[in-house]
Amino acid sequence: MSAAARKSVLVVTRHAQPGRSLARAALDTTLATAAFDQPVNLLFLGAGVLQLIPHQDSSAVGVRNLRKVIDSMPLYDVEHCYVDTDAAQRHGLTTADLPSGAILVDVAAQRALFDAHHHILGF
Amino acid sequence: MGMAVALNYCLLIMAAPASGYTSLTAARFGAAVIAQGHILPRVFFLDGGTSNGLATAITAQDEKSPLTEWTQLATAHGTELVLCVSSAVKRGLLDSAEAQRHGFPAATAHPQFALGGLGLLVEAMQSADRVITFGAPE
Amino acid sequence: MLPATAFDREGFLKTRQAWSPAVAEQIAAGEQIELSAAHWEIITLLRAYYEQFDSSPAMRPLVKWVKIHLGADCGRSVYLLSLFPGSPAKIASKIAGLPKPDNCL
Amino acid sequence: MLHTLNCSPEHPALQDCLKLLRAEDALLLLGDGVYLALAQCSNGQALQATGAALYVLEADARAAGVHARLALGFNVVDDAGFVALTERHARQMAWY
Repeated sequence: MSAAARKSVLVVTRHAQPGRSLARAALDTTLATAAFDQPVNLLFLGAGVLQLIPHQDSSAVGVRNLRKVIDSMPLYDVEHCYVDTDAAQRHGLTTADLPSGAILVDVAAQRALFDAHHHILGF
Repeated sequence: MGMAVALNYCLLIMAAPASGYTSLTAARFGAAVIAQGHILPRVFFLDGGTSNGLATAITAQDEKSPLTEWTQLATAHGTELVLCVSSAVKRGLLDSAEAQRHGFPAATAHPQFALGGLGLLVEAMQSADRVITFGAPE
Repeated sequence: MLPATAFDREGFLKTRQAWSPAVAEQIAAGEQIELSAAHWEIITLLRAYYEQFDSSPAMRPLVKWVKIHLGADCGRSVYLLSLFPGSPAKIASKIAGLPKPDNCL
Repeated sequence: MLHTLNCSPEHPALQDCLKLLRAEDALLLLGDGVYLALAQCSNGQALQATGAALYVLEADARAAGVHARLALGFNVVDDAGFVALTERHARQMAWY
Protein backbone atom coordinates (compact mmCIF):
# COMPACT_ATOMS: atom_id res chain seq x y z
CA MET A 1 0.00 0.00 0.00
CA SER A 2 1.52 3.35 -0.99
CA ALA A 3 1.77 6.09 1.56
CA ALA A 4 -0.57 8.27 -0.48
CA ALA A 5 -3.27 5.61 -0.39
CA ARG A 6 -3.16 5.33 3.39
CA LYS A 7 -6.19 6.69 5.14
CA SER A 8 -5.67 8.54 8.39
CA VAL A 9 -7.78 7.77 11.42
CA LEU A 10 -8.71 10.01 14.34
CA VAL A 11 -9.73 8.11 17.46
CA VAL A 12 -11.81 10.25 19.83
CA THR A 13 -11.99 8.92 23.38
CA ARG A 14 -14.69 10.55 25.49
CA HIS A 15 -15.32 8.23 28.39
CA ALA A 16 -13.46 7.86 31.68
CA GLN A 17 -12.10 4.56 32.85
CA PRO A 18 -11.89 2.13 34.66
CA GLY A 19 -15.68 2.46 34.88
CA ARG A 20 -16.13 1.73 31.19
CA SER A 21 -14.25 -0.54 28.85
CA LEU A 22 -14.68 1.92 25.96
CA ALA A 23 -11.54 3.80 27.02
CA ARG A 24 -9.52 0.63 26.71
CA ALA A 25 -11.12 -0.20 23.36
CA ALA A 26 -10.19 3.26 22.04
CA LEU A 27 -6.58 2.86 23.13
CA ASP A 28 -6.32 -0.69 21.72
CA THR A 29 -7.71 0.53 18.41
CA THR A 30 -5.17 3.35 18.31
CA LEU A 31 -2.27 1.02 19.10
CA ALA A 32 -3.44 -1.61 16.61
CA THR A 33 -3.77 0.97 13.83
CA ALA A 34 -0.27 2.21 14.58
CA ALA A 35 1.11 -1.33 14.85
CA PHE A 36 -0.13 -1.92 11.28
CA ASP A 37 1.71 1.18 10.20
CA GLN A 38 -1.36 3.27 9.41
CA PRO A 39 -1.57 6.95 10.34
CA VAL A 40 -3.57 7.48 13.53
CA ASN A 41 -4.10 10.14 16.18
CA LEU A 42 -5.83 10.00 19.55
CA LEU A 43 -7.91 12.86 20.95
CA PHE A 44 -8.94 12.88 24.62
CA LEU A 45 -12.18 14.81 24.75
CA GLY A 46 -14.50 15.73 27.65
CA ALA A 47 -14.51 13.07 30.36
CA GLY A 48 -11.91 11.17 28.30
CA VAL A 49 -9.20 13.42 29.78
CA LEU A 50 -9.77 11.69 33.12
CA GLN A 51 -7.91 8.69 31.66
CA LEU A 52 -4.77 10.83 31.91
CA ILE A 53 -4.70 11.38 35.68
CA PRO A 54 -1.21 10.27 36.71
CA HIS A 55 -0.19 7.78 39.42
CA GLN A 56 -3.03 5.41 38.69
CA ASP A 57 -2.77 2.15 40.60
CA SER A 58 -5.32 -0.35 39.43
CA SER A 59 -3.71 -3.34 41.17
CA ALA A 60 -6.34 -3.44 43.93
CA VAL A 61 -9.22 -3.49 41.46
CA GLY A 62 -7.31 -5.97 39.33
CA VAL A 63 -7.34 -4.43 35.88
CA ARG A 64 -4.54 -3.16 33.68
CA ASN A 65 -3.21 0.33 34.38
CA LEU A 66 -4.53 2.32 31.45
CA ARG A 67 -2.31 5.33 32.00
CA LYS A 68 0.79 3.13 31.78
CA VAL A 69 -0.43 1.69 28.49
CA ILE A 70 -1.10 5.24 27.24
CA ASP A 71 2.51 6.06 28.06
CA SER A 72 3.64 3.34 25.64
CA MET A 73 2.15 5.15 22.62
CA PRO A 74 5.44 6.72 21.47
CA LEU A 75 6.88 3.20 21.14
CA TYR A 76 4.07 2.53 18.66
CA ASP A 77 5.28 5.69 16.88
CA VAL A 78 2.26 7.65 18.04
CA GLU A 79 4.42 10.53 19.17
CA HIS A 80 1.63 12.94 20.06
CA CYS A 81 -1.78 12.72 21.58
CA TYR A 82 -4.28 15.56 21.73
CA VAL A 83 -6.02 16.72 24.89
CA ASP A 84 -9.13 18.90 25.26
CA THR A 85 -7.84 22.10 26.94
CA ASP A 86 -11.15 23.03 28.61
CA ALA A 87 -11.75 19.56 29.99
CA ALA A 88 -8.18 19.28 31.29
CA GLN A 89 -8.59 22.62 33.07
CA ARG A 90 -12.01 21.67 34.40
CA HIS A 91 -10.57 18.53 35.98
CA GLY A 92 -7.42 20.16 37.34
CA LEU A 93 -4.96 18.50 34.99
CA THR A 94 -1.80 20.46 34.35
CA THR A 95 0.78 20.07 31.60
CA ALA A 96 3.02 18.21 34.06
CA ASP A 97 0.30 15.57 34.52
CA LEU A 98 0.01 14.81 30.81
CA PRO A 99 1.96 12.14 28.89
CA SER A 100 5.03 13.29 27.02
CA GLY A 101 4.10 14.47 23.56
CA ALA A 102 0.60 15.56 24.65
CA ILE A 103 -0.71 18.64 22.87
CA LEU A 104 -3.48 20.72 24.43
CA VAL A 105 -6.11 21.66 21.86
CA ASP A 106 -8.90 24.22 22.05
CA VAL A 107 -12.19 23.78 20.21
CA ALA A 108 -10.88 25.28 16.96
CA ALA A 109 -7.87 22.95 16.98
CA GLN A 110 -10.12 19.97 17.84
CA ARG A 111 -12.28 20.80 14.88
CA ALA A 112 -9.21 21.10 12.65
CA LEU A 113 -8.24 17.57 13.75
CA PHE A 114 -11.69 16.28 12.81
CA ASP A 115 -11.32 17.82 9.36
CA ALA A 116 -7.76 16.59 8.83
CA HIS A 117 -8.44 12.83 9.00
CA HIS A 118 -10.17 10.47 6.59
CA HIS A 119 -12.08 8.58 9.25
CA ILE A 120 -13.21 9.47 12.76
CA LEU A 121 -13.94 6.80 15.35
CA GLY A 122 -15.98 8.03 18.30
CA PHE A 123 -15.52 6.01 21.49
CA MET B 1 -30.79 11.76 -4.79
CA GLY B 2 -28.50 10.63 -7.57
CA MET B 3 -25.43 8.69 -6.68
CA ALA B 4 -22.55 8.58 -9.08
CA VAL B 5 -20.34 5.84 -7.65
CA ALA B 6 -20.80 2.98 -5.28
CA LEU B 7 -19.01 3.64 -2.02
CA ASN B 8 -17.21 1.09 0.13
CA TYR B 9 -18.57 1.15 3.71
CA CYS B 10 -17.24 -0.26 6.95
CA LEU B 11 -19.41 -0.31 10.08
CA LEU B 12 -17.97 -0.30 13.58
CA ILE B 13 -20.46 -1.49 16.18
CA MET B 14 -19.86 -0.67 19.84
CA ALA B 15 -23.49 -0.92 20.98
CA ALA B 16 -24.54 -4.05 22.86
CA PRO B 17 -27.80 -5.60 21.62
CA ALA B 18 -29.41 -5.92 25.04
CA SER B 19 -28.95 -2.27 26.08
CA GLY B 20 -31.32 -0.62 23.60
CA TYR B 21 -32.11 -0.87 19.92
CA THR B 22 -29.02 0.81 18.45
CA SER B 23 -27.65 -2.47 17.13
CA LEU B 24 -30.97 -3.04 15.29
CA THR B 25 -30.66 0.46 13.83
CA ALA B 26 -27.11 -0.35 12.74
CA ALA B 27 -28.16 -3.60 11.05
CA ARG B 28 -30.98 -1.76 9.24
CA PHE B 29 -28.50 0.90 8.18
CA GLY B 30 -26.22 -1.82 6.81
CA ALA B 31 -29.09 -3.22 4.73
CA ALA B 32 -29.95 0.29 3.50
CA VAL B 33 -26.34 0.92 2.47
CA ILE B 34 -26.51 -2.14 0.22
CA ALA B 35 -30.01 -1.29 -1.02
CA GLN B 36 -28.66 2.09 -2.14
CA GLY B 37 -26.10 0.36 -4.34
CA HIS B 38 -23.07 0.59 -2.09
CA ILE B 39 -20.90 -2.23 -0.81
CA LEU B 40 -20.44 -3.37 2.77
CA PRO B 41 -17.66 -5.97 2.85
CA ARG B 42 -17.19 -6.03 6.62
CA VAL B 43 -18.86 -5.10 9.88
CA PHE B 44 -16.52 -5.00 12.88
CA PHE B 45 -17.90 -5.48 16.39
CA LEU B 46 -15.87 -4.09 19.27
CA ASP B 47 -16.23 -3.79 23.05
CA GLY B 48 -19.88 -4.34 24.12
CA GLY B 49 -20.80 -4.62 20.45
CA THR B 50 -19.33 -8.12 20.31
CA SER B 51 -22.39 -9.42 22.19
CA ASN B 52 -24.26 -9.09 18.89
CA GLY B 53 -22.64 -12.38 17.91
CA LEU B 54 -23.83 -14.39 20.90
CA ALA B 55 -25.46 -17.53 19.49
CA THR B 56 -27.49 -18.19 22.61
CA ALA B 57 -29.24 -14.81 22.86
CA ILE B 58 -33.00 -15.24 22.94
CA THR B 59 -35.29 -12.50 21.65
CA ALA B 60 -39.01 -12.39 22.40
CA GLN B 61 -41.07 -13.64 19.45
CA ASP B 62 -42.72 -10.28 18.92
CA GLU B 63 -39.42 -8.36 18.82
CA LYS B 64 -36.62 -8.24 16.27
CA SER B 65 -33.48 -10.20 16.97
CA PRO B 66 -30.25 -8.32 16.21
CA LEU B 67 -28.58 -11.70 15.67
CA THR B 68 -31.07 -12.56 12.90
CA GLU B 69 -30.75 -9.14 11.27
CA TRP B 70 -26.96 -9.41 11.14
CA THR B 71 -26.83 -12.98 9.92
CA GLN B 72 -29.35 -12.17 7.18
CA LEU B 73 -27.06 -9.39 6.02
CA ALA B 74 -24.17 -11.86 5.91
CA THR B 75 -26.20 -14.53 4.11
CA ALA B 76 -27.79 -12.23 1.55
CA HIS B 77 -24.81 -10.04 0.73
CA GLY B 78 -21.71 -11.86 1.91
CA THR B 79 -20.91 -9.17 4.46
CA GLU B 80 -18.23 -10.43 6.80
CA LEU B 81 -19.14 -10.15 10.50
CA VAL B 82 -16.04 -9.90 12.70
CA LEU B 83 -15.98 -9.88 16.50
CA CYS B 84 -12.88 -8.34 18.08
CA VAL B 85 -11.36 -11.43 19.65
CA SER B 86 -10.17 -9.87 22.91
CA SER B 87 -13.50 -8.07 23.51
CA ALA B 88 -15.35 -11.25 22.58
CA VAL B 89 -13.57 -13.82 24.74
CA LYS B 90 -13.84 -11.46 27.74
CA ARG B 91 -17.61 -11.66 27.29
CA GLY B 92 -17.67 -15.42 26.84
CA LEU B 93 -18.07 -15.32 23.07
CA LEU B 94 -15.94 -18.16 21.73
CA ASP B 95 -15.72 -19.70 18.29
CA SER B 96 -14.93 -23.41 18.13
CA ALA B 97 -11.16 -22.81 18.06
CA GLU B 98 -11.25 -20.55 21.14
CA ALA B 99 -13.65 -22.91 22.92
CA GLN B 100 -11.25 -25.77 22.35
CA ARG B 101 -8.26 -23.67 23.40
CA HIS B 102 -9.88 -22.73 26.70
CA GLY B 103 -11.39 -26.13 27.34
CA PHE B 104 -15.07 -25.40 26.79
CA PRO B 105 -17.30 -27.96 25.08
CA ALA B 106 -18.81 -25.76 22.36
CA ALA B 107 -18.67 -22.41 20.61
CA THR B 108 -20.89 -19.64 21.96
CA ALA B 109 -20.45 -17.26 19.03
CA HIS B 110 -22.83 -17.69 16.11
CA PRO B 111 -21.04 -19.51 13.25
CA GLN B 112 -21.64 -16.62 10.86
CA PHE B 113 -19.48 -14.38 13.03
CA ALA B 114 -15.70 -14.73 12.90
CA LEU B 115 -13.40 -13.84 15.79
CA GLY B 116 -10.50 -11.70 14.62
CA GLY B 117 -7.95 -9.12 15.62
CA LEU B 118 -8.20 -5.35 15.34
CA GLY B 119 -6.03 -5.69 12.24
CA LEU B 120 -9.21 -6.63 10.39
CA LEU B 121 -10.75 -3.29 11.38
CA VAL B 122 -7.57 -1.47 10.35
CA GLU B 123 -7.63 -3.24 6.99
CA ALA B 124 -11.33 -2.46 6.42
CA MET B 125 -10.80 1.21 7.30
CA GLN B 126 -7.99 1.47 4.77
CA SER B 127 -10.19 0.33 1.90
CA ALA B 128 -13.37 2.05 3.09
CA ASP B 129 -14.70 5.33 1.72
CA ARG B 130 -16.95 5.60 4.76
CA VAL B 131 -16.56 4.31 8.28
CA ILE B 132 -19.76 4.64 10.29
CA THR B 133 -19.67 4.02 14.05
CA PHE B 134 -22.66 2.98 16.15
CA GLY B 135 -22.40 3.33 19.91
CA ALA B 136 -24.98 3.71 22.64
CA PRO B 137 -24.98 5.15 26.15
CA GLU B 138 -24.92 2.56 28.89
CA MET C 1 10.76 -27.27 37.38
CA LEU C 2 7.20 -26.01 37.51
CA PRO C 3 4.43 -28.53 36.86
CA ALA C 4 2.37 -28.32 33.65
CA THR C 5 -0.52 -26.89 35.67
CA ALA C 6 1.46 -23.65 36.14
CA PHE C 7 1.00 -22.89 32.43
CA ASP C 8 -2.00 -22.22 30.23
CA ARG C 9 -2.72 -24.24 27.11
CA GLU C 10 -0.36 -22.13 25.05
CA GLY C 11 2.45 -22.41 27.56
CA PHE C 12 2.13 -18.94 29.12
CA LEU C 13 2.67 -18.74 32.87
CA LYS C 14 -0.62 -18.41 34.68
CA THR C 15 0.81 -16.21 37.43
CA ARG C 16 3.59 -13.75 36.79
CA GLN C 17 4.90 -14.19 40.35
CA ALA C 18 5.85 -17.80 39.59
CA TRP C 19 8.55 -16.66 37.17
CA SER C 20 12.27 -17.08 37.87
CA PRO C 21 15.32 -17.37 35.60
CA ALA C 22 15.07 -21.15 36.03
CA VAL C 23 11.45 -21.04 34.86
CA ALA C 24 12.56 -19.01 31.84
CA GLU C 25 15.02 -21.79 30.97
CA GLN C 26 12.23 -24.33 31.32
CA ILE C 27 9.86 -22.38 29.02
CA ALA C 28 12.65 -21.74 26.50
CA ALA C 29 13.50 -25.44 26.39
CA GLY C 30 9.87 -26.11 25.45
CA GLU C 31 10.35 -23.71 22.54
CA GLN C 32 13.62 -25.43 21.51
CA ILE C 33 15.56 -22.30 22.44
CA GLU C 34 18.78 -22.41 24.43
CA LEU C 35 19.07 -19.10 26.24
CA SER C 36 22.26 -17.17 25.53
CA ALA C 37 23.37 -13.81 26.92
CA ALA C 38 21.76 -12.19 23.88
CA HIS C 39 18.42 -13.82 24.74
CA TRP C 40 18.70 -12.68 28.33
CA GLU C 41 19.25 -9.08 27.25
CA ILE C 42 15.91 -9.14 25.47
CA ILE C 43 14.12 -10.98 28.28
CA THR C 44 15.33 -8.46 30.85
CA LEU C 45 14.25 -5.58 28.60
CA LEU C 46 10.83 -7.13 28.09
CA ARG C 47 10.29 -7.45 31.82
CA ALA C 48 11.28 -3.79 32.23
CA TYR C 49 8.80 -2.89 29.46
CA TYR C 50 6.02 -4.66 31.32
CA GLU C 51 6.98 -2.93 34.56
CA GLN C 52 6.80 0.47 32.89
CA PHE C 53 3.82 0.07 30.56
CA ASP C 54 1.70 -2.65 32.21
CA SER C 55 1.36 -4.56 28.95
CA SER C 56 3.28 -6.94 26.72
CA PRO C 57 4.45 -5.15 23.56
CA ALA C 58 3.45 -5.89 19.99
CA MET C 59 6.34 -6.43 17.57
CA ARG C 60 6.69 -2.80 16.51
CA PRO C 61 7.12 -1.27 19.99
CA LEU C 62 9.34 -4.19 21.01
CA VAL C 63 11.73 -3.43 18.15
CA LYS C 64 11.76 0.25 19.11
CA TRP C 65 12.26 -0.51 22.81
CA VAL C 66 15.21 -2.77 22.02
CA LYS C 67 16.64 -0.15 19.69
CA ILE C 68 16.48 2.50 22.41
CA HIS C 69 18.26 0.30 24.93
CA LEU C 70 20.61 -1.86 22.86
CA GLY C 71 21.14 0.23 19.76
CA ALA C 72 20.21 -0.02 16.10
CA ASP C 73 22.02 -3.35 15.51
CA CYS C 74 19.74 -5.16 17.95
CA GLY C 75 16.64 -3.02 17.40
CA ARG C 76 15.70 -4.80 14.19
CA SER C 77 13.05 -7.42 13.61
CA VAL C 78 15.50 -9.76 11.84
CA TYR C 79 17.69 -9.78 14.92
CA LEU C 80 14.75 -10.60 17.19
CA LEU C 81 13.57 -13.24 14.73
CA SER C 82 17.00 -14.88 14.85
CA LEU C 83 16.76 -15.17 18.64
CA PHE C 84 13.06 -16.03 18.89
CA PRO C 85 12.08 -17.57 15.55
CA GLY C 86 8.50 -17.33 14.38
CA SER C 87 6.81 -14.73 16.51
CA PRO C 88 9.41 -12.87 18.64
CA ALA C 89 7.00 -10.67 20.65
CA LYS C 90 4.90 -13.65 21.62
CA ILE C 91 7.68 -16.17 22.29
CA ALA C 92 9.93 -13.75 24.17
CA SER C 93 6.96 -12.61 26.30
CA LYS C 94 6.23 -16.23 27.10
CA ILE C 95 9.82 -16.90 28.21
CA ALA C 96 9.88 -13.64 30.19
CA GLY C 97 6.83 -14.84 32.13
CA LEU C 98 4.60 -12.06 30.81
CA PRO C 99 1.00 -12.34 29.61
CA LYS C 100 0.45 -13.11 25.97
CA PRO C 101 0.51 -9.88 23.94
CA ASP C 102 -3.06 -8.77 23.34
CA ASN C 103 -4.78 -10.87 20.69
CA CYS C 104 -5.96 -7.75 19.00
CA LEU C 105 -2.49 -6.40 18.31
CA MET D 1 -19.10 16.34 8.36
CA LEU D 2 -21.96 14.26 9.72
CA HIS D 3 -22.55 13.97 13.46
CA THR D 4 -24.80 11.30 14.92
CA LEU D 5 -26.03 11.83 18.46
CA ASN D 6 -27.42 8.91 20.42
CA CYS D 7 -27.99 10.00 24.03
CA SER D 8 -30.51 11.86 26.13
CA PRO D 9 -30.59 15.69 26.21
CA GLU D 10 -29.04 15.59 29.70
CA HIS D 11 -25.99 13.58 28.65
CA PRO D 12 -22.56 15.32 28.60
CA ALA D 13 -21.93 14.11 25.02
CA LEU D 14 -24.38 16.77 23.88
CA GLN D 15 -22.20 19.61 25.17
CA ASP D 16 -19.13 18.21 23.39
CA CYS D 17 -21.14 17.79 20.21
CA LEU D 18 -22.50 21.34 20.43
CA LYS D 19 -18.99 22.76 20.67
CA LEU D 20 -17.80 20.94 17.55
CA LEU D 21 -20.90 21.40 15.40
CA ARG D 22 -20.48 23.84 12.49
CA ALA D 23 -22.99 25.44 10.15
CA GLU D 24 -21.74 23.32 7.23
CA ASP D 25 -22.35 20.08 9.19
CA ALA D 26 -25.31 17.78 9.44
CA LEU D 27 -26.52 16.26 12.70
CA LEU D 28 -28.68 13.15 12.83
CA LEU D 29 -30.46 12.31 16.07
CA LEU D 30 -30.81 8.61 16.90
CA GLY D 31 -32.05 6.59 19.86
CA ASP D 32 -32.50 8.76 22.96
CA GLY D 33 -31.06 11.65 20.96
CA VAL D 34 -34.42 12.15 19.24
CA TYR D 35 -35.78 13.89 22.36
CA LEU D 36 -33.66 16.88 21.39
CA ALA D 37 -36.07 17.42 18.51
CA LEU D 38 -39.03 17.97 20.85
CA ALA D 39 -40.56 21.39 20.50
CA GLN D 40 -39.67 23.39 23.66
CA CYS D 41 -36.39 21.52 24.24
CA SER D 42 -33.88 24.24 25.09
CA ASN D 43 -30.92 22.07 24.12
CA GLY D 44 -32.61 21.48 20.79
CA GLN D 45 -32.76 25.23 20.35
CA ALA D 46 -29.04 25.41 21.04
CA LEU D 47 -28.53 22.89 18.24
CA GLN D 48 -30.55 25.07 15.88
CA ALA D 49 -28.42 28.07 16.78
CA THR D 50 -25.34 26.35 15.32
CA GLY D 51 -26.84 26.61 11.84
CA ALA D 52 -26.15 22.91 11.13
CA ALA D 53 -28.70 20.91 9.15
CA LEU D 54 -30.68 18.88 11.69
CA TYR D 55 -32.23 15.47 11.09
CA VAL D 56 -34.10 12.87 13.10
CA LEU D 57 -34.20 9.18 12.21
CA GLU D 58 -37.83 8.38 11.46
CA ALA D 59 -38.06 4.95 13.10
CA ASP D 60 -36.52 6.23 16.33
CA ALA D 61 -38.63 9.39 16.40
CA ARG D 62 -41.75 7.25 16.01
CA ALA D 63 -40.60 4.78 18.66
CA ALA D 64 -40.21 7.66 21.12
CA GLY D 65 -43.43 9.44 20.10
CA VAL D 66 -41.38 12.48 19.12
CA HIS D 67 -42.53 12.55 15.48
CA ALA D 68 -45.87 13.96 16.56
CA ARG D 69 -44.37 16.91 18.46
CA LEU D 70 -41.32 17.78 16.41
CA ALA D 71 -39.78 21.25 16.67
CA LEU D 72 -39.58 23.23 13.44
CA GLY D 73 -36.19 22.93 11.83
CA PHE D 74 -35.75 19.19 12.34
CA ASN D 75 -36.10 17.06 9.23
CA VAL D 76 -37.25 13.45 9.39
CA VAL D 77 -35.18 10.96 7.39
CA ASP D 78 -35.70 7.26 6.80
CA ASP D 79 -32.88 4.71 6.48
CA ALA D 80 -32.25 5.63 2.84
CA GLY D 81 -32.06 9.26 3.92
CA PHE D 82 -29.51 8.29 6.58
CA VAL D 83 -27.42 6.60 3.88
CA ALA D 84 -27.75 9.71 1.71
CA LEU D 85 -26.33 11.82 4.57
CA THR D 86 -23.30 9.53 4.72
CA GLU D 87 -22.89 9.87 0.93
CA ARG D 88 -22.79 13.64 1.20
CA HIS D 89 -20.48 13.77 4.19
CA ALA D 90 -17.16 11.92 4.03
CA ARG D 91 -16.71 11.80 7.83
CA GLN D 92 -18.95 10.82 10.69
CA MET D 93 -18.52 11.40 14.40
CA ALA D 94 -20.66 9.27 16.68
CA TRP D 95 -21.62 10.97 19.96
CA TYR D 96 -23.12 8.70 22.61
